[in-house]
Amino acid sequence: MNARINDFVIKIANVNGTGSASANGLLMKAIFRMGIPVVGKNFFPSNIQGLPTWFEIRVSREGYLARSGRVDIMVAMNAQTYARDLADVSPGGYLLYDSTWPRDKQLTRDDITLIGIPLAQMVNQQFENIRARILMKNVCYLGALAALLDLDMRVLEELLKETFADKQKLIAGNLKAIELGYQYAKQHCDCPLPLRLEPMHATAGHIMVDGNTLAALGCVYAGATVGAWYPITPSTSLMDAFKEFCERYRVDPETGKQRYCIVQAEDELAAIGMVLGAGWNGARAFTPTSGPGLSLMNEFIGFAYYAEIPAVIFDVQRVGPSTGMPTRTQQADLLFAAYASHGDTRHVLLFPADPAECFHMAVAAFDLAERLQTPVMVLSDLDIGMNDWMVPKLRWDEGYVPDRGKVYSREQLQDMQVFHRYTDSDGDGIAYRSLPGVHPGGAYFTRGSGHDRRGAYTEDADEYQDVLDRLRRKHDTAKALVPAPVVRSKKGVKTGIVSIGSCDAAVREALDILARGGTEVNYLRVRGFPFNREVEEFIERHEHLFVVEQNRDAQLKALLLLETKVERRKLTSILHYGGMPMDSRCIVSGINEALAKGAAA
Amino acid sequence: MNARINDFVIKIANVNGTGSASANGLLMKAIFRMGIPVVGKNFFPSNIQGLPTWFEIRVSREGYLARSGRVDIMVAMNAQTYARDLADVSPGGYLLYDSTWPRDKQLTRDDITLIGIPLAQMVNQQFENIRARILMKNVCYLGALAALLDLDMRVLEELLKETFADKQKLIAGNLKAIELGYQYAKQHCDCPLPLRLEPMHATAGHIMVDGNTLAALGCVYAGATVGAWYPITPSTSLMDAFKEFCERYRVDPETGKQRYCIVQAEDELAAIGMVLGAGWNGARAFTPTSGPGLSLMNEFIGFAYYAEIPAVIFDVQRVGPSTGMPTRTQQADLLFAAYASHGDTRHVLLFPADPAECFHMAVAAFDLAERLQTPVMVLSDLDIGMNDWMVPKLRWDEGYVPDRGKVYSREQLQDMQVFHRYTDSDGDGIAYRSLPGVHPGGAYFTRGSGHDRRGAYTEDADEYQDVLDRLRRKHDTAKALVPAPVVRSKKGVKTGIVSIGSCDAAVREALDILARGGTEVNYLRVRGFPFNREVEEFIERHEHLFVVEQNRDAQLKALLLLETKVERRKLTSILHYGGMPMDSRCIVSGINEALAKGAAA
Amino acid sequence: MSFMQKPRVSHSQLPRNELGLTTRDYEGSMSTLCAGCGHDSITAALIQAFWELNIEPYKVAKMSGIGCSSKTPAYFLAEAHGINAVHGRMPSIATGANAADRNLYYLGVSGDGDSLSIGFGQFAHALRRNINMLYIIENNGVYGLTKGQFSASADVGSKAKKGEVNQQPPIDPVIAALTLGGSFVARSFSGDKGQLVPLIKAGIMHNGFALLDVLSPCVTFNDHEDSTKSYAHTRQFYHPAVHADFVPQKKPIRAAYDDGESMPVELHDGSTVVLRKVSKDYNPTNRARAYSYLHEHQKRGEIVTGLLYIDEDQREMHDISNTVSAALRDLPYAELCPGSAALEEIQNLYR
Amino acid sequence: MSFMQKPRVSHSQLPRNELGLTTRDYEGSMSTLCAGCGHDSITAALIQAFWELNIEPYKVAKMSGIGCSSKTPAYFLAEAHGINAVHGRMPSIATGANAADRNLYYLGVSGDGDSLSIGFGQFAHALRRNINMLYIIENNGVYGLTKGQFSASADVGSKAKKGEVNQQPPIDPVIAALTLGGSFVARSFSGDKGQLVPLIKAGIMHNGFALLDVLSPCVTFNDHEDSTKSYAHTRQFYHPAVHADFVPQKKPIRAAYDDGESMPVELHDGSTVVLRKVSKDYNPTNRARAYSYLHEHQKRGEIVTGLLYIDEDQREMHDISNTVSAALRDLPYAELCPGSAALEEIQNLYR
Ligand SMILES: Cc1ncc(C[n+]2csc(CCOP(=O)(O)OP(=O)(O)O)c2C)c(N)n1
Ligand SMILES: Cc1ncc(C[n+]2csc(CCOP(=O)(O)OP(=O)(O)O)c2C)c(N)n1
Ligand code: SF4
Ligand code: SF4
Ligand SMILES: [Mg+2]
Ligand SMILES: [Mg+2]
Repeated sequence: MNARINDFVIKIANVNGTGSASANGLLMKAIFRMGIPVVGKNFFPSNIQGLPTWFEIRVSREGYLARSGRVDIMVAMNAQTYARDLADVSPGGYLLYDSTWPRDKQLTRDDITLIGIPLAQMVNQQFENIRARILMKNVCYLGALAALLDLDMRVLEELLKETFADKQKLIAGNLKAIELGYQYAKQHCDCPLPLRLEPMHATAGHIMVDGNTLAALGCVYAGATVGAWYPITPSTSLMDAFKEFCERYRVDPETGKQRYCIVQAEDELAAIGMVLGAGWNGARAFTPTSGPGLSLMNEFIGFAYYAEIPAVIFDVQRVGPSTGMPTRTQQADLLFAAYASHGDTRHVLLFPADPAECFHMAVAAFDLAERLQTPVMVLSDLDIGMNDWMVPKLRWDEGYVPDRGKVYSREQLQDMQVFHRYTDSDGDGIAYRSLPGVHPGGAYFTRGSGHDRRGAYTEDADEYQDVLDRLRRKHDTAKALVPAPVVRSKKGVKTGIVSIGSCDAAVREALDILARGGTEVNYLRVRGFPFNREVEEFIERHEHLFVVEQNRDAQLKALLLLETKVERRKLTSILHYGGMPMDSRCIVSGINEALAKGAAA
Repeated sequence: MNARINDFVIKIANVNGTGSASANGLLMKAIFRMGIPVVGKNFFPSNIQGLPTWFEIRVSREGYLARSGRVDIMVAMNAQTYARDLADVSPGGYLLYDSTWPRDKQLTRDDITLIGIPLAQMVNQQFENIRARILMKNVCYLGALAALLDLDMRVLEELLKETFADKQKLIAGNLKAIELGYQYAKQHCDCPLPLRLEPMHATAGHIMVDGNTLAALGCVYAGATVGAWYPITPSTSLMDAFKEFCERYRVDPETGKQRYCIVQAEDELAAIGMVLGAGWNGARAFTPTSGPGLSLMNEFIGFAYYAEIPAVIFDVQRVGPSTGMPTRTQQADLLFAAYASHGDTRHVLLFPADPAECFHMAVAAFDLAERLQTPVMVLSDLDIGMNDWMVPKLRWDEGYVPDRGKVYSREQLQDMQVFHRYTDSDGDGIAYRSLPGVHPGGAYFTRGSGHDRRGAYTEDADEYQDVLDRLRRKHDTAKALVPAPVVRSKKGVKTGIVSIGSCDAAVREALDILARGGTEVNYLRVRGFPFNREVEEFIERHEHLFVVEQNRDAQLKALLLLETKVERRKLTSILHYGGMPMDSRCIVSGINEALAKGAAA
Repeated sequence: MSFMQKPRVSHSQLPRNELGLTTRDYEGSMSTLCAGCGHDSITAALIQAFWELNIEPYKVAKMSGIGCSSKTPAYFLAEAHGINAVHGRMPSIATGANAADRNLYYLGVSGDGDSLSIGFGQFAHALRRNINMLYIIENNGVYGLTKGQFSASADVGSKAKKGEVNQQPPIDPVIAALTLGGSFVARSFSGDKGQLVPLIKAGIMHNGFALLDVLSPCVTFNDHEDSTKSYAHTRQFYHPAVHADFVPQKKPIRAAYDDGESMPVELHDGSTVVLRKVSKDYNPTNRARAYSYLHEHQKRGEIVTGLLYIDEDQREMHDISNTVSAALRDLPYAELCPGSAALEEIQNLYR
Repeated sequence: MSFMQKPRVSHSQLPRNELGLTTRDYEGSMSTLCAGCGHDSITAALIQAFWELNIEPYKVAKMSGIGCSSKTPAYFLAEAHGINAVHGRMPSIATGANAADRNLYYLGVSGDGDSLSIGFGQFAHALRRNINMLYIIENNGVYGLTKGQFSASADVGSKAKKGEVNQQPPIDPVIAALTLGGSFVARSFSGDKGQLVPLIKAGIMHNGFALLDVLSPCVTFNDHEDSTKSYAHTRQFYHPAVHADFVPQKKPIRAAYDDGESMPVELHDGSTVVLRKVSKDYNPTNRARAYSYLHEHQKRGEIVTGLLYIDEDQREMHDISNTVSAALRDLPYAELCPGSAALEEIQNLYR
């Protein structure tokens, strides 16, 4: 096998609850600090302890952030999944196992290299404490990998020291365990392997972080003050992060009091109710949730649409339907979110593709929600939300001023003859609102029942329709306000991909692969709903479009069919929905097959 | 004005809570018993007492059951709405008012005839009791109308006697009040008016009844034993009727015990949960609700889809979004119901167009729910559910055997090596189920989390996908099982209407009007979702299709776009969504305008 | 409905409070409830109480769910913002509104269906969080707006309009509030303005969640002994809902009695409830004693009214959360945004 | 997971019950909970209780919501049907299942999050309807499955894994059940099999809703005093969730003590709860006394265990509804369909 420098996949199979995630995180970060583009995906079970878990690290010289579909070196720490893990290794790859115990001789392969390292044995000799023995085994394979892959040991040590900055006494043990693995590998194996690391400078100006953390940071920077939530995987860490940021940056230095209020609600119906109460009362408020929570919020989402109350909802999508697979990723809430709740409703959606966009779209979501006086849903997913991604460093525009939308001030209300809450005075479908407790002239009654343009209760067909038609116009106004799509296109190319969210990394890699094979394909990634003009234009410009998304029912395609003028024959679906993040292979093969069949010009 | 025999509209404006509905019902039924086709629409407010209410009776020789848009004779009993009611009368029409009090002279019209009758005065002279005075005023205008319209007095008296069969002493008073109105009109007016009634034989073999009552009756005949609900207009009367039927027909004659169990749940989340618990345990169970309730049921609907539990939900649609107008009608839950709940979900829907179909589709819904092991939603609406319609008498096929679907019996389980709950052994996407407490061999764990074909918990992509793909196939199987559309078509006609539910009456009248104007249009009414082959064929056969429905966002059109191969350019929407039942005018004008513009061939 | 707006004329002869306002300034639009509905009496008491407290109407946020009771916020304090949530979910709206601005007065109006059936979870949790608000349950034992089904507070043995007899033990909001940790628990009767107004005032001024359960007879769906029902009675079991809409006009029930006294009150349906007002020396600061007191009288068939429990020391949500004293919604953006230097600092963690 | 299926071997040496079954016949698949989790001890007690009661496993319907606790029905009675509802909504599933067939044994297993937060409304109403079932709350004061947030039963002052201190008064399911009209109210401790098994048996045999609150320590999210946490502690405030997944293996806590005795039990986090077993002569038939008894001991910091209240006369849902004794789901269609003659009769009303 030829040397594969900075271009391979390490997969670590373990049992959850044994502390391996911590070790794996260190490994990934060390590679990142060596300046090499890297991405990690954590596949963990929906339980707390004792079930199989995998961590997959892709090292990619070219900076591809999707899964590659390969496994070049497997660290097989879980006897329960050993057979499967062995089978998973790509031909020519390596499998590292704990040789303390005998390997099942039935299970072997000739086309890969097996590396046995007596991890448990070495660790048990060095450590007394049971806990330490379990934990240090993971650190020990780190050491072995360092030797095998030529990982910069200084970087690893530095990282360890930072990690345990306030637990100095743990540092020595960890270093020891690393050393054990490192030395054993050095002595017994042919180090480094042909697949190995070499320092680069490709990660400067980048950070490694997950989307929930940056979405939370976006909420802080957007000036959100009220957060209400009910715990649900994979959205929980969003509110955890918000809390931690607020504890640091949102405490009044003089009084020690909080400039925010987080309520752990009794369920998602209450969480969204709290957000609406706060939004009605003029605070920027949000709730993070996932599919089941979104289903529960439906009645209130319809209420917010009709009563025109701003709200921001983060739906960190996981595999549905129902409870589904809480620790797997999917993009299957699109259609449901777009038309959530009974009656004629249409919502504003944002689709981030990576953690950096989670930050920016969080800020945008609050601006849009207040500008449009409606709930805005940010549809991220487990892959974006919980995995660490390498993204360009964020910049903050100090000139940013939150768009609080059309809210009459005390002064304006004072000077006003009469205030009509639901009248379209500017022709954009957006009416002016007033906040409670500001001025008697602003008083009106907010209701989810029929109301006229003044806000009065009505059962009259024309008065009702007047408001409903304006809501439709307001939604049209949103088209120009949601983030524009990201387009990568060349003139004259007539085949395009339309995709969304976390498919982005796989699509970009697929485009390069296709181009290398001589097939030029253009690309548009939608970032908001309702679709803006650019989406319509891209569709018009192309003769054949592949719609790439992660769900069974082609939901993005459905939205395109419903909300653009696209002709059905133009669209071909490429779907991936087993719960693992998409990789480029299904896109490349899907497109090549279709083109071979002559489906596109 | 020429005589208009058996072809006019009576509208009665009143205040709710005054007992007028009772009187108006008598009037409508009396006309029906004269053999004349008639239909009544009640427009009542969402409160209990003191707000305006209208009752509209259309007498239609030709048997048209939609609103006509005309008002030929207005009975204006409500001072608050007098101006509006006066304006509503069609030119050449009549307005009957209570001349006890002076009329506002400002409010008058030259093009209609005003008839003053001192209702209150006459009634107050005859009756002492305050309650009687209020009630008898309504009966008194009945008498006047009888004289004016040539209503058969014997029929009216007979009806009264039947109504008060167990309250004999009320009969005399009522008859007296009728007589007062009758005699006054006879003496002071030119009776009968040119618009009047003449006996016919067109109602034989028909009944006058509302859809909720017949849906409930369908549940009884289907063998439903468990009903759970939470009160919500306009679905409440469905469970009321089920209870009354059961009290009569479902009590064990020997023990006096009930062969049914109705639970008034604490909310709709609980109601659907109860239905699912019962369905899982092998009973036929149902819940009636309306939009807000359906929104609340979302999480459980997704669960039922994925865990494959039969359930029947009646969504008696009212005006949305949110609380909307609870006493007005709409068809705006279509899209939401079709894809209810997060994740990839697709549901089976039935669309009755009148009370008779409510009966038949209720029965069909249980058969389908058990056959397909999935929730089936019957989407009726307030107009169908709460108004009395004239429909052909129901027939019951004594040979009917409920389709309990694929359920293994104790014997089958006994003989079985192993039972796999979610395996597609017949190739139709439907797996066999087993019921609790029947045989140990049938035991499995029902869950909304990821499961494989055996029913075991899984987080494996392939195993998960295996089940999800089968669910999709199962939904395709449903296409051939849902009721076929009703089609009215002529060869060679290239323009068609596609419509749904309670639009039917208006569409049928529009077709006749268009035909009289020389425009032939074909018609298909969808009755189930997913759409069956006939729908696809009808669409293919036509060059231009008008999609007629009662919502703002063209939801039926959206479903056609998503779930058939129709090309967008073929479809033109005709929408009506103010909350009043549709009449033919918007259809006729919509089509004529489009044809004039050359939109269709 | 628009034509229901009351004319706003100046009533110079009416007494004025410290703000120079008359009770008319505390009114809302015309009630659309049934004549004689207990809820309207509570509306009147609210108007009186806010007037007496000299609270500027626009400083109040009125919140409710869905039901006849939940409609009433439209009928008082026309100058205050109001919000009708979805059915049973007002407590969460109230919690969020309060989170956004702790400095307004929060008044929630609900029904027994709204709070004890669909909304029981939210009710219990808002109470547990000790949201600073007055929470009134206008309790009539039925679902008025959906025409008379039993609610969860219907007493065992009470009859519905259709003759059905309730057989399930009721949920008593007062006992629930007491045992779920409520910091202010009171009960009154819609017809007893003398008791109701001071309790409303106390509840508004209480720093925390004040539950006020107000028995409020539904004149319409308690009338089963009434001949009216039979009016619309049609043969056998066919009673189309729309055909039986007669609602007699009735007078609201009044009751005034002294501390420590018991008082039988005849309801519109002829049945009687016995109210017992806590005596002057009743000590409302002992939770367990309050429970046994309630329980004891309940066994005697008496419904205890008055301020039954109060704990002024229990901290309300913001005190527990240690929130700044200004309204969060009014904080200047500069106090909320950590700025670009902090962003730099934060991002160093992700390298 | 499939490989978690336990091998089913015959254990001829184990004692057999009247049905000839050993306790192994009452087991389910292998638990996937954390080593030492209290919930597993409850599973063991359930296996024992059903075995002792000589109930055929397949005659039981096992129902749960979502949570670690709610996973446990997979770990016992492999031959019984089980259903995992959505989070917090098992009570409604149980109600419907029971409505369909009153003749099976119904066992609901829930968590404190499942029953007291999201599910509090359904819990209260199932209890109020007196559904014939045993309803176990495996109460650990936290949301285990979502990694350690406080639940509504967390005590004031208790600390979460992240160091946050709970400040809200807890909802005690026993007090709630007692004051909401429950007909069987009991509490036990997961480690006290001696008390737990008889209470489970009593609850199953009770004709109505039997609430059994079982304190069941979460070994993983009560370990905040533990050094483990610091293991994964990274600089400042950045703790990516995935990086802190070490879960130490622990032994379940055991406790055995006599009637009337009190017993301090040390939890995994080093904190202590004091359990007090009701004495032999405790009379569990007086609701008010039960309440004051609980309240009194609570003030002393004691958690009372045992059968705290029982009323065998309270009628369960079917008795109240007067349902036939056979399972509704099994009634032959002929007994359900009124037939065509009746249809004719009915339709005469609509002419
Ligand atoms: C989700 C939902 N379910 C049902 C309804 C119908 N509904 C409206 S009010 C009401 C009950 C109101 O009862 P209560 O709160 O006691 O108020 P009351 O009318 O008796 O004052 C119901 C069931 C609704 N509006 N929303
Ligand atoms: C609608 C919904 N919201 C949130 C969740 C996430 N969730 C799963 S279990 C759980 C809490 C479980 O706590 P508890 O019932 O106390 O069980 P434990 O794990 O402590 O035994 C939550 C919040 C969910 N599954 N569904
Ligand atoms: S129905 Fe009852 S509660 Fe509703 S307004 Fe009328 S009297 Fe009041
Ligand atoms: S997290 Fe806690 S409750 Fe869940 S299995 Fe582990 S110890 Fe048990
Ligand atoms: Mg009520
Ligand atoms: Mg718990």
